[in-house]
Amino acid sequence: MVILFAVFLLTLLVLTAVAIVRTENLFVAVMLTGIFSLLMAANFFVLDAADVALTEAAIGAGITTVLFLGALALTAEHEKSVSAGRWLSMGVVVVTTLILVYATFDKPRLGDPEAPVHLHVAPWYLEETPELIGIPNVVTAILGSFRGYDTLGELFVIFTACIGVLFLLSGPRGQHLPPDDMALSSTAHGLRHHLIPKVVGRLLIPFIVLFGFYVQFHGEYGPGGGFQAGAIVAAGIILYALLEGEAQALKAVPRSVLMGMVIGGAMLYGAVGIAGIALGGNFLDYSVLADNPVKGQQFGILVIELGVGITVCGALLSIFHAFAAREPV
Amino acid sequence: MELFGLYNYWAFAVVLMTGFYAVITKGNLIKKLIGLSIFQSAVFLLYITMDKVDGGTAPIVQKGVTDQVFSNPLPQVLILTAIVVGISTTALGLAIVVRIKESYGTIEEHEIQNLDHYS
Amino acid sequence: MDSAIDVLSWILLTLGGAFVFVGGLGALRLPNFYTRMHAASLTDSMASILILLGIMLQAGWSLAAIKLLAILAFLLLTGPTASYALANSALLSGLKPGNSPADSTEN
Amino acid sequence: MYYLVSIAILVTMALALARAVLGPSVYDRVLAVNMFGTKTTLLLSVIAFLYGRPDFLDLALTYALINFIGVLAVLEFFQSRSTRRANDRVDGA
Repeated sequence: MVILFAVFLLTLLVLTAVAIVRTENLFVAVMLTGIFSLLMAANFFVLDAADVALTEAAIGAGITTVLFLGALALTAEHEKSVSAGRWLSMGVVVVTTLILVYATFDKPRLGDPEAPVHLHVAPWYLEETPELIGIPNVVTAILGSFRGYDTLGELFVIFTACIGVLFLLSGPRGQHLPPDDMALSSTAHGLRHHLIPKVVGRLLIPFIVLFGFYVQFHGEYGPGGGFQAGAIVAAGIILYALLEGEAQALKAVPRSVLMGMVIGGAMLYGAVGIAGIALGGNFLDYSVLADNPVKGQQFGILVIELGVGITVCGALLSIFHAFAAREPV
Repeated sequence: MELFGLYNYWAFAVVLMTGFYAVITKGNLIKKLIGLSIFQSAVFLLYITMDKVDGGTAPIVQKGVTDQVFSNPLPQVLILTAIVVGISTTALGLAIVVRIKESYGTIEEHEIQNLDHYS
Repeated sequence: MDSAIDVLSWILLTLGGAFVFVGGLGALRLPNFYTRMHAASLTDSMASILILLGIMLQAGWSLAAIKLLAILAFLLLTGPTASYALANSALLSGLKPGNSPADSTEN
Repeated sequence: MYYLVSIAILVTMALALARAVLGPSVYDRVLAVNMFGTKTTLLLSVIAFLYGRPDFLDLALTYALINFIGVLAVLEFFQSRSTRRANDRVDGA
């Protein structure tokens, strides 16, 4: 029965994707992207991936929309239609789709316990996690410990992307000098004149940040962890920036603090790895961090999740500020 | 039920190719980026489809419950990080588009090419 | 006693489902933006209350019930606020509430 | 009975999606996205109980808290767009 729900949700997903591509109004496309993200999260949840659904919820619901709208405000809202080569590419796409669908007939059906993917390392992870690491959430255990190198790499990709955005957007503008009177800047005001959203939003911000911390530190027992928590806390502070104006939010969390967060979180992760070497283990081997290997693993995961959370939060906020502070041409 | 056993993969194929269509035919750079993120989401869907096990539940051990079947945690770890990396790289793409708009005054691919050609 | 709670939650859930559906129908079928918003926002609040109360009765006294209460509280705070913000911004941008069925102001 | 509610929510999601695709004004689309968010919150709560894992209510809680930000961002976007246009008009005169 739940499989039928999944089929329905997937059909809606396909329709939404087609609608996004068909519309020529970019604002509408961004709105439909919001719906697309909600559908993806529901699909992930139906397919038993609670952690992934939580990540999609934390990122897709607020931050994606805010970033795309920020970029639209700086560029254009309508696209010009180009018809050259449309039929050729339509043909290519249809043929490739048919080939892909033909290829799926060799795939194991959904939920087949004998599928090759379930026979390799996954059973080992599921069996050994309670003994070696002793935390209930196997996803967090793999993310933090078994595949800690991967996560370190991903963290540095986020770090690099953040540095790239700052390089591109905080330099001087090509043609004009920035206007002197920042009072004209529309983003500086925020929504200060809308009383009701302001009151309700202010009430919500502490709860969002608190919930972010809950997700951060409860990530070993339930769905959650550093990636989700960083995104949720960043969303809370972005809400503050929307309500009070971007300048006010920078006063609360200045740029230097954001940069410190981006660097410090990644350094914290790396430092845990180095500490492992210093205490006689391998890089990112947490077993040596405490007397008891299991305790050491738990401590290591706690610290690296904190590092991930700090970096993700700082990076997303820096990116948001880079877009919001840019004056449109 | 057997009939729908491969439905997820078909949806994956269609969504993937919808995103691909936007990337190759649309001239607008932001639309290309939206198409790219649709393409990316389709890949996420493929990975998460593979983690499902019949009668399984999310891989979080519940206290006092034994004999649980868990879905495969490994694709979940990969996709969980990929989602956050995806939004950062999309932001990087958007930043490049904003800079292109500032120096060319347009974000349409053929107009940019014309400007490059005649200058 | 248990069966009484079951019946009550069943009634609440069914009513909630009905409200959800009516709201969706209204949002699709009504003639202009403000009437559609009226249908969507009112039923959103009512259906959230009914469905979440219905699940809460099933959950009993547990952490889940408190989480459901929190979800309900946040939905009731944000839903009407979002509706207000949206209607306000539509009105300020010049979308007049009228009964003309064809307000195709694509802006 | 969870199934009944889930089906009602799913059908409404389809109706909201139709409204988002049809428009006609941008505000209709924003309304549809907001409606879709509320429906997703409810659906996730119901499915958490359907699966018998009420600890997954965190997900619905995330949406209940964060979905609001999207609508406010849209409002801010419209507001800054109208001031931008007003500035343009002053500059052009």
